[in-house]
Amino acid sequence: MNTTSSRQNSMTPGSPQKQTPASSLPSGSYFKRIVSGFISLLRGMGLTVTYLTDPRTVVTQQYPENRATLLMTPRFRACLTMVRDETGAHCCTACGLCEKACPNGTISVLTMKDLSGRKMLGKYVYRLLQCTFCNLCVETCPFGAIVMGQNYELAAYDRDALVLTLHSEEDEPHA
Amino acid sequence: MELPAGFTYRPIQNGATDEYFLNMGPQHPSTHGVLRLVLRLDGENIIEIVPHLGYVHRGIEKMGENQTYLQNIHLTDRLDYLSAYSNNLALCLAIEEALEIGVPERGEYLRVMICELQRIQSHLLWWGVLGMDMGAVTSFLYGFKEREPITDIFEELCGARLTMNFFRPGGSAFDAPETFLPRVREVISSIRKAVDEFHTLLTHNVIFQERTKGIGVLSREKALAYGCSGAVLRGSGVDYDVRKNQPYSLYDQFDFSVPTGTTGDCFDRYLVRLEEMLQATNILEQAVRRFPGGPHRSKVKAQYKLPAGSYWSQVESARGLFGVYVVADGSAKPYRIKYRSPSFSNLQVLSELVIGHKIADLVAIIATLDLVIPDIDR
Amino acid sequence: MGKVGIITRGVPKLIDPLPGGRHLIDGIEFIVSWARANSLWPLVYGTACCAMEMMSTGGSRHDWARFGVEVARATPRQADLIVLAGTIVEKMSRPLVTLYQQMPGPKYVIAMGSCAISGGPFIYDSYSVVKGGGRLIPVDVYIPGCPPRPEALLYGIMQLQKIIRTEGRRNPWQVKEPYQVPVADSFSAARTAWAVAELQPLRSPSVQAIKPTRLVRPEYPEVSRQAVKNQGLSGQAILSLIQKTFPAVRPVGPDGLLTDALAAPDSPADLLVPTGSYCDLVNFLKNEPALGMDFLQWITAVDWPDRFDVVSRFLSTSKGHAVVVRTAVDRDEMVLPSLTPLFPAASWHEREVYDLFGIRFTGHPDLRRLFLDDDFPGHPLRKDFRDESRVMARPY
Amino acid sequence: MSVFPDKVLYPPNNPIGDLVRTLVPAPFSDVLNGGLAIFSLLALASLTPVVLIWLERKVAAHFQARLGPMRVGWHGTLQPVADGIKLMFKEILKPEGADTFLFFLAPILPATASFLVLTVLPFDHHLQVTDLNAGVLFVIAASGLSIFGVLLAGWSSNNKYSLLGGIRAGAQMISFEISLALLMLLIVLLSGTASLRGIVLAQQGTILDWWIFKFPLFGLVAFILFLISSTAELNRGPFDIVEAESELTGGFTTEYSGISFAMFFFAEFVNMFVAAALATTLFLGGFLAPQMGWGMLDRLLDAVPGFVWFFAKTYGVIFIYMWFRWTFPRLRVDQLMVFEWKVLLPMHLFLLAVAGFFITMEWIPL
Repeated sequence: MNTTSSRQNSMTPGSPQKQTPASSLPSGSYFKRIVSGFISLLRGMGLTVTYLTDPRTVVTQQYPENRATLLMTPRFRACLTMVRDETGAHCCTACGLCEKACPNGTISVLTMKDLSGRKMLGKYVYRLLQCTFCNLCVETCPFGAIVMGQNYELAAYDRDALVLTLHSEEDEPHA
Repeated sequence: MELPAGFTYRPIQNGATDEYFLNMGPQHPSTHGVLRLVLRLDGENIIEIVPHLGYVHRGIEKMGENQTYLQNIHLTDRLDYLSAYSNNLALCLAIEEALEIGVPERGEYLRVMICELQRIQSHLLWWGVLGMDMGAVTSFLYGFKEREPITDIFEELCGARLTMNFFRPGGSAFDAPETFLPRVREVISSIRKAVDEFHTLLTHNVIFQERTKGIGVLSREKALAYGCSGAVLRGSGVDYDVRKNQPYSLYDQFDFSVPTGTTGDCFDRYLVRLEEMLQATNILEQAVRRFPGGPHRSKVKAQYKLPAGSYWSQVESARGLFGVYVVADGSAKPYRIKYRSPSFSNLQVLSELVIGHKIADLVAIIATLDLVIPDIDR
Repeated sequence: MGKVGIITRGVPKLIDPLPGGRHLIDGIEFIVSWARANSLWPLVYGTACCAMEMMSTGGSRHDWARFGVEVARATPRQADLIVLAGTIVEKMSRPLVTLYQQMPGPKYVIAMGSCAISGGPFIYDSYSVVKGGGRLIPVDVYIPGCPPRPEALLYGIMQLQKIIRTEGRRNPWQVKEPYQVPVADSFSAARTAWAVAELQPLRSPSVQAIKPTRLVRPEYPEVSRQAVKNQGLSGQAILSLIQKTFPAVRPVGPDGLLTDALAAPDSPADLLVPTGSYCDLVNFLKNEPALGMDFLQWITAVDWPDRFDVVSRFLSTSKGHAVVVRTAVDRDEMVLPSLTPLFPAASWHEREVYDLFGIRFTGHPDLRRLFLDDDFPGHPLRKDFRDESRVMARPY
Repeated sequence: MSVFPDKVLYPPNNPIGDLVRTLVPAPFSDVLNGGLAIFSLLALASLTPVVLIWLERKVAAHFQARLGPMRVGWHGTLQPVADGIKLMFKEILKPEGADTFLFFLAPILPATASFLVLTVLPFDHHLQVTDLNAGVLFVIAASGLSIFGVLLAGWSSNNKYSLLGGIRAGAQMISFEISLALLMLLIVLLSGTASLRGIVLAQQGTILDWWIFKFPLFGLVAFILFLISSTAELNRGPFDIVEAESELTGGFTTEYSGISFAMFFFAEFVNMFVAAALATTLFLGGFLAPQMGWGMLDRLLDAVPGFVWFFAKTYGVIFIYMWFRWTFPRLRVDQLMVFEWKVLLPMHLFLLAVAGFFITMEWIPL
């Protein structure tokens, strides 16, 4: 298909078939221009005053007050979290795919071996301070062991507090 | 007196003139980020201007050489963050071209719709910021007010508001949620209403017209010679739009027109962008009507390895012709990746536009060029 | 700071011993810190993506005016708060420190987004990004996110207000030190530290590797690619037109090697031009009516082991066809004639190539570095660019 | 013995002034009255900006579909207080190379100027510090002072942006001063007196006797022109080229911090109040009730104290100023000059000529 032929008549300011703003330009004599310019200003003032007088136009969400009702969308991407079942068990096999998928070294999967010599997760370090929430780690994980969390209130006073340990075998309660 | 770097005119004659140099930026409210301009002024009139770039040059092209193609998609978000989807798409198109990956119809529709939504969103922001630069602060807030519902759609779609990392070779990371179409319909009607309001508030406003008409006139020849694209080129009367001239995705199946200006002044560029928003709603309306079912992406590969060669793809982002030039060496990472940024060339023409104008006009001209500095600096 | 110190520290010392003086000073301090917390005027400062979210926070939906923050000042003299919104690169670091110094105390800094906290996505391989704004100026609150949602920024501002409210005699505001821990590759450091720890025996024999089930991924079909139609002249037609005048021009095949003919008649024209006829060819492309290449899209360079390729792409906006022109530049000479007389657009592109690759363009009117500081050592986009002090190599 | 030979502070029938005069012997009563006057005006001058800043931010917010300050006090009422206290306790910086004396003198002048104008404003029938018979002249002279502050601030800051702002301010404010003076002259011509109280009293009668409505269109045009000129004189949007943030970062206040910036900031709002009060006095019947000519209603309206009417009208005009600012884009510096010298000034002269003609033909009863 020849695209140039499918092109419709292009908009040119002042063209008669389309009501363009240019057609309402103040033109003509000195006085006519002053009057039409003045009317254009009044119309603008009319618009703003409708916003002022109509309280329904206020779109502000009052954040800390609406915290309870403020829900993020299901796909919302914030702080990475590890999926855990009701017993607190995760399903990370320490394959390290997420680590490699991460574009900027946010994740460190530190492995150890169990008694039978199989690789398992020792520590899962997540550097929130350099995470871009790009979701590549979650997309890569073959087991669905990690998800992007919904918690967006992540501000901290200390830079080091933003290095999170999502899992550490040392902290796990073991029988 | 020695001239600062970049100035080429005759040197200042001692005592002959009242010329002086004024440094604007890198932190200045109307340079839209960290652009630095050095002005040579005679009173308030600009004699010469030298832009200084690199205040947010992050070396994305170098970084891209060490990241896989998938990871590179997430870096493109950060070039022109107001057209993150278009940037994603450009890189995906290059990968698809290299690997012969096709996209299912639903995926293509999703691409077109999202890119158009993003164009509207970017233009809304531009309109607001333009108004603020001209002193009408209220327009800034009206622009952002209309922008929020679109951001909501994005957030619902991919979980992020600005840096999406959404498109993948062969489609997109997620399918459209159920609420997608109704929300797009809402946005279409609200944008059409908003554009009317914009006309009332700024376009018809006599002060605004006085400030923009005949200011920063960019001739057709100059626009082409400087490689301008997007609304800057079209404002000068060249009807070049990648969506029409080299259609990608499904743009050849949509009915829309490419608005062009006649004089190439700030007001024309302004009108072109407003009209583009309406055209984008037209595209969206058609897409909503025909939005197909089926899969949203084609077969996923674990690793994208491009065969050796060089690939080029280009899209029409909100600011103009955005392109990706990938030189692949057969590995999972590009050998060289080059982004063609529209704002880069659009800014270059600034030094031609502002000569003889006043400082206030400079602000209007920069605003109508619609620059995104990280896109220029990369 | 001297005169202010006399009033803020000297006067309380005088009043304190008076009966009830302590309470008076405490009351004043309470009011002052309350005022400071509720009147944070931010500096208009944004470098990249986070600035958009900062503007959204100022927008009607989120409206940071509710916190009294909407009085964004363009001049640092009247600002209380810098929100580091976006990446900070080396060239920007000096202006940023100057801005901070120009602000009157007490002043606060919020690092918004991962770039400002740690360099974020640009932490590895980038030769110019400062690894966190906190290294330049002291940061009070860090807000992770890329970019953080407006609510996250508002939460950060609330956290900042919380610490400002505790300010007073016992916890006076003072100019803090920037973050001074040297830049380190925390990824490798965690590895190394763990390698030492791993040697310790397991505490409990009950720990066992888990065997989770794989996620069922949806299967997507393979879709055949629809060929993109080329506009205007085909690659073959362009090639033959050019070869009539410039017989030495040869097409580059998809593998990057020279071939005799294009792979297919309508595959894109990608031509290697001898350096000698580079300018002439571009002139021909521009002025030959059948070609009419009026639009220079970009010029860049590719660093091959044996040479540099300077690549440029020309487009005909009226006809729609395009051509990629490359010419090899010798590693020893690194000189090429400039295209600026033909296309003004080439000016900045050539400056960029000069900046990042070091290729000089003769006849360029203003060949200066475009992005980097004049004293930046080396040309970073060359493959042999090494700079340990700037670049943190990707450890994986 | 009085400070002014033929006028007294708190003129006769002012309840406060009369009370003081009955209690205290003559020379001291004047001193006490003067002290009271200064105190009450200071209270007004410091309260007005607090109210106006809050109002401006709330009105702006609602123009912009948002809420504005919400979290400090009820609906952010304490927001300006917090701002003020914060600014008072900020570090004061003086740029290197700035002229120290002028740099710190400059912020005081605009505040002084607006304060001086307050002294002649008739807030109510007898609530006026002094009723100068050349009140209008005094207003013009005193408000001219504030230009010096802006000019000095621009020059002494040793900053090119400040200097540009100062130069713009000089050109703009001096030009629009002429317009304002001409309009005041027009009212003086119509009223037959230059005393502000006299001008108000000249508008006695129904609402149609106010100068704005007295002659069809004529007064209204004059009022609108007054609004425009005074907006420009106040450096408010759309004429805020002096501190055009997107062009000159902060204009003449670029280098001011802490309390010295607060002086400019507060003076700006007092100035706005003064300008609105002048508009009220000159055109809207000042403290007079808007009588409709219906007996019952008029008596009801008259029962409301005059200063309530005065403040209500003043705040109405202030709202219009805000409305302008939050609707329009800013003019360019040369357009502003063209607007003043080629549009406003000819119109003012025309109005003046028409009024003069009417009066000489005795078509307007004086």
